[in-house]
Amino acid sequence: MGDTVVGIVANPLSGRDIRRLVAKASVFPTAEKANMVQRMLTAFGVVGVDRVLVGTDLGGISAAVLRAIGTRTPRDPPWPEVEFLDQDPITQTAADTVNAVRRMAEAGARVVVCLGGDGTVRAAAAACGDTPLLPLSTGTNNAFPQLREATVAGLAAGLVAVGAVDIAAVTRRAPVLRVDAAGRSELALVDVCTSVNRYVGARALWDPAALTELYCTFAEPDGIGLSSVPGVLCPSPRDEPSGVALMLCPPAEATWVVAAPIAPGLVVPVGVRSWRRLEPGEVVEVATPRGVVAVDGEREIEFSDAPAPRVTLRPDGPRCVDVRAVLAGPARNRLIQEVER
Amino acid sequence: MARTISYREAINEALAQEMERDERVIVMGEDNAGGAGSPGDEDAWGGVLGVTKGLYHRFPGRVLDTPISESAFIGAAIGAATAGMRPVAELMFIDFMGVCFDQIFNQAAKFRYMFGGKAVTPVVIRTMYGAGLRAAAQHSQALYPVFTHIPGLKVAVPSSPYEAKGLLTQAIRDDDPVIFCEHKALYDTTGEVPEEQYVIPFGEANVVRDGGDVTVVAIGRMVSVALAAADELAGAGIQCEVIDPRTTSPLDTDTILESVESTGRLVVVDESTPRCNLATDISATVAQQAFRALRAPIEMVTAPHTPVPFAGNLEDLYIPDAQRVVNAVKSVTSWER
Amino acid sequence: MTDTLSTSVAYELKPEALHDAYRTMRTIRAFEERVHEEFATGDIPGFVHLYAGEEASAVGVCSHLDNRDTIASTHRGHGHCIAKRVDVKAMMAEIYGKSTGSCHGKGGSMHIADLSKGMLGANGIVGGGPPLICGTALAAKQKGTGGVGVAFFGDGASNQGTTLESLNLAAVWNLPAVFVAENNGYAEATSSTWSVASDNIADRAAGFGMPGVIVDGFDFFAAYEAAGEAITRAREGGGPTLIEMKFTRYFGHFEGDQQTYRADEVARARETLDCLLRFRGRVTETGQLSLETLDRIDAEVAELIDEAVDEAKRAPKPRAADLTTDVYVAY
Amino acid sequence: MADERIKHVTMPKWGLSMKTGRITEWLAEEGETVSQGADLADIDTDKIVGTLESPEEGVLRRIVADVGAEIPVGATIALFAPPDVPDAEIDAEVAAAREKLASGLLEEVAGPTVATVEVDGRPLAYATLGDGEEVVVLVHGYGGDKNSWLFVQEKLAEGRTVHALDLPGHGESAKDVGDGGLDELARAVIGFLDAVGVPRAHLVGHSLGGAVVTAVAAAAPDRVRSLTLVAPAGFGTEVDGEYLRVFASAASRRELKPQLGKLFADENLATRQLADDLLRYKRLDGVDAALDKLVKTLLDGETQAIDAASLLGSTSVPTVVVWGREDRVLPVANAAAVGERAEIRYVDGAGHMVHMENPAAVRDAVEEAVRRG
Repeated sequence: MGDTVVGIVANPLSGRDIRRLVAKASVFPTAEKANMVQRMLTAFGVVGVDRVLVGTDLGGISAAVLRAIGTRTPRDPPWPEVEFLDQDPITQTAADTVNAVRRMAEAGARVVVCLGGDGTVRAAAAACGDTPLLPLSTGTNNAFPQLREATVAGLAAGLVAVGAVDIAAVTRRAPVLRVDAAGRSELALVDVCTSVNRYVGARALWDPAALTELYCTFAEPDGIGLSSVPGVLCPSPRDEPSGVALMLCPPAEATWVVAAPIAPGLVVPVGVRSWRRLEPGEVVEVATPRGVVAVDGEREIEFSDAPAPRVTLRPDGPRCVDVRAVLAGPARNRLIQEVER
Repeated sequence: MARTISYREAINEALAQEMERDERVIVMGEDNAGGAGSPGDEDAWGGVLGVTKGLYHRFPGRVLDTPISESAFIGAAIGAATAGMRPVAELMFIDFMGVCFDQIFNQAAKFRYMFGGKAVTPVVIRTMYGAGLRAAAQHSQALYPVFTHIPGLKVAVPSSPYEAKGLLTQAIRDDDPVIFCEHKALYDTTGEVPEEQYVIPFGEANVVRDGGDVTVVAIGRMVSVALAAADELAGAGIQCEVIDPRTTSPLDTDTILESVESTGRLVVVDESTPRCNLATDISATVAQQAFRALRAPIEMVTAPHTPVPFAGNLEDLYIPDAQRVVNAVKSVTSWER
Repeated sequence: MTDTLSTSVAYELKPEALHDAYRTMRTIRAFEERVHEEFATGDIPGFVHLYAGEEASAVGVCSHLDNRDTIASTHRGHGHCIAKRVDVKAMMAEIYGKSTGSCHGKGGSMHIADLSKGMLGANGIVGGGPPLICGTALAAKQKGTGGVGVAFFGDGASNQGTTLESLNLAAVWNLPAVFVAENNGYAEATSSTWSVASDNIADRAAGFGMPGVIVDGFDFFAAYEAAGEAITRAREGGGPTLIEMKFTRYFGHFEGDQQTYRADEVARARETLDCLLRFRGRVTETGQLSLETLDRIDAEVAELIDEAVDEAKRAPKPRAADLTTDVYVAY
Repeated sequence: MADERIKHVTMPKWGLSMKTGRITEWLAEEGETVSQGADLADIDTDKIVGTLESPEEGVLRRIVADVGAEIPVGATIALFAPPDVPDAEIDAEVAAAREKLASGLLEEVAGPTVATVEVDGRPLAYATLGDGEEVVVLVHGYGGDKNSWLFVQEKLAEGRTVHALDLPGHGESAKDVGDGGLDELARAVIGFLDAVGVPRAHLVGHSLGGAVVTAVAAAAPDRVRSLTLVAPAGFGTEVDGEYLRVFASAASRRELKPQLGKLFADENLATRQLADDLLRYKRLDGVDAALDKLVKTLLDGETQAIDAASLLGSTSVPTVVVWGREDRVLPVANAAAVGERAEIRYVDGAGHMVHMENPAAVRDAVEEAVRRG
């Protein structure tokens, strides 16, 4: 038999930051993440995936999947062989995702399904190299990964893995924003925002008064998160290489005041002084003298004094699977069996 | 001005008058409102046997309905007491102490001592005890000895409407945690009760009947049983001094000892089961402190060492009755060295 | 422009607030590490459970509280006491069982309390505190003081009926209460990843219709902001919140625990995650406090702890007569 | 048809709460000729042992109630009849009486009717017996109440209206005694007379009540036809201060009972029931405060603090004073302070509660005062 391998990495910590408190965002329980993995395993079984690599965690996801494997009965649909990646010590930080994805790529995974929010995908993106990524949202605050039923995503990922589709046709490289600040370097899949908060604190950005500059890889009118501000004011489609850059300010001094859903349950007036297109390869120096750089909506880096943080729009982000494209194409036939009469 | 009202009405009146007098007094318990959050509000139950009926609408916001969640709301009453309120919580049946006992004996009872005398916890836990309603093993026990055993708790066991109002008023004004044990079979008994407020101090026994031959100590519902026996015995020329301690903690041992000094004979009537109960406690105290006065062995009339049975004929056997008290008294009066 | 903005930013801490927060966290750390040493010498009787490593939680939360507000603590309560301003010397004396202690030597480490400060006591019963906090929150609501009740409890207590009942009652009564689950990974020697079926304690909040958030318990600023939101919400009548602080305790369950059940996580936490270490780095980088200031605080705290221990050791024991006092107000 | 010459003697109702009585001793024998008013039997009412004076003149033909038996108020306890009434008829009457008792069909004996009036915003309770032009008002002493006149009121009520008043702070009246001073209490009594529409009355006062009615006479002589002062306070200086203080402070029966003995010449009269009744009263909210104030009014250290004697001197209201020779609360020596102002009747074998230990003597004194008034 062949050895078609798929990786699944799930972040146990995604989807429960302080937005649950400040903006009535919902909690995405561990149990549901484990269920999503199991629904995907069923889909993989149907399309003929041989082996699935699952990242391990202390949050209970991998443990729940292990329990599920142990309690399967003959009446349950067949699952591929499941292998848990437990070589690396679990740090309960983004490093766990990075380590898991790197090992999956090394082990020849044809596609890596990534369950989590923007932050999780960002971590995976840094490690997946050329391996296609299928980001699946397990939070309500995600601009990048889509909210999709895991079974369907599983079918698509499976079809990609078994070579039923032309990878180039069903995947595309997402642009990313690279930010260098205070000696650190981070990737953003959607947006980089500066705030005058001094500290990373509870990570989320929910106080528009603190925001100063916003850079987005894309901005869609139906998006959630900070990118919804340009999404409403000056949209920039996902498939365009260019992005947008905005200077923010208090509504009193603003050219435009945009009522945008900058977080679930949080539609607030954001003052915009000016905006412009951000071209691929362009490097921008942040004007804010001190504060925090937020990546994809979460405060990440505290900075002060020179050198000022630099933001670069790069075209070489992760290669992402377009679920719709996969299932719309000829691979669909793999799911059809002509019945002889 | 005294009028005749029921034990239930006496308790309700004590609560109402104290709530009127002191805004720190709040009442909480299951079905106090009766279907809180539903049209049922309009016909508030006032607790499962209607003891707090009428208070819910009379004192808006001060009579709280609770989920069936004893640990939480008994604990909440205790916490509120430490924060300056005077809560009266209703633990529907004393048998339910099992699901909230930690809050009572590890928290409320210990605060003052383990916090070096700095805590004041004026909480009252009203609870129903006692057999006789065919309520079987988990709704009929007489568990006041369990609370009596715990330092830091006070335990009142009213035997009549007059006692019920005066002891409950004292319990609410008392600065220590009080377990207030109401016998469910007494709710409809009646007696003379002053309309005015009054307090019966804790630790002061009531000599319900004078007599020189035998001291009969009885608590709660057993007081009426002892009196019935005393009447019958008076016919036979035996005069019983019937003493109702009214509170088991503190316990008025002086009145009991004084009486035994003059009668030389003791019978204790206690509805609870016989091991480490009020009867054994009082008997031990008397044997220890009035041994010379005793002219006969002490008799204890208690429930058997069994759960409370359901079948009527068995439950009737379980509960101490006047005949058993009469027999006990006759055995101590006929005893010869 | 940015400066005019910064003044309006939520939870922006002024230097004096940072100063105070650091001093309190340092006091807790120094207190616990000293008790750890002293216990080893055999001078301290009984069970002692140390809070070292968890300082950001107690201080991040209590920085938002005043004397209207009450907290209930756990068997690991020293940190909560210090954060709620209980006198440090009286605490040390109490741990030594002396008459000058917070509870005149009749409570000990597991029962330190100061009701005048709204500190409802460390609690020897796992899950003992949350129901009491429902009560103090109810009292605040009834009296309209605007006070809030905060129940600290551990991952062990998160499985206790009392805790779950209290979460429900607080939601049903819409009480001004905040439940802070301090998940240090172990209930005694049992891992919370095994004993907590939902894995994340915060997940349980959804079942009671209240917000639940997970916070990096090693990060003072994260704890401070999350607690601030929850406490403000409670004060304004928004109802209860469940906050899960995730971190590790630096010492064993109790003093003398050999900790055979866990590996090197403590060393790693101390080096990379420690709340004081990170606090120092960050406030100096932003220039809000100087290293000199921080070091001076450390020195002052060290002196305070030395005095506390010396005085505690020299303090008189309770009198024999005290055995039977303060059982009742009147009996 | 029973012979109407057969007269029934029934169990008397002494005081509101009396439901039954027990004959402790018959003081006359069957066949003996008894004169009206002669002692017939001692009856234990639970509250106190009292002596029943014969309501009938003639031959005690049959004793129906045995000693020791609990007899309900109104039940026949003895039969009087001329010698020529045949035993058979007496037997039949006894049988009928026993039957009636067994069947529980006793006509309710009309006790005093209790009512309240509002005086200076405070409700005052009083018990009334009888109906007549002439009005007598009985005013109890410190810590007492309207029921303390139980052996006196009924007899006095023949052809008269007799009110027994609860002073402020006592019985069923409001417990607020204002400053607790004599004038305050006197105003309450005058207010009471106004409220019940009595222009002039014969006032009878015991102990503190004696001082109060004296103060009334001094303040409003035209309202008072006569005074009967029973062991009145405010005459002389001697007093058992301990009794007053402990009565006010006692919280338990054990503390109170020994003091109550001092009220009587025969200490056995201080029954447990009396102690319990007083405790029930003392437990009412406000009573402690009231008694404390009254003690301050009455006492100056170990001597009396009020002077009713000079008040009495200031009036010419006809007055009779009664004093028990064995009074231990206000010793009889105090009577000297009355001087020539009024007739003093000393009662042998009686203590402070003369009206309970020798009700006849007190009634006679009242009758005398009324005659002069």
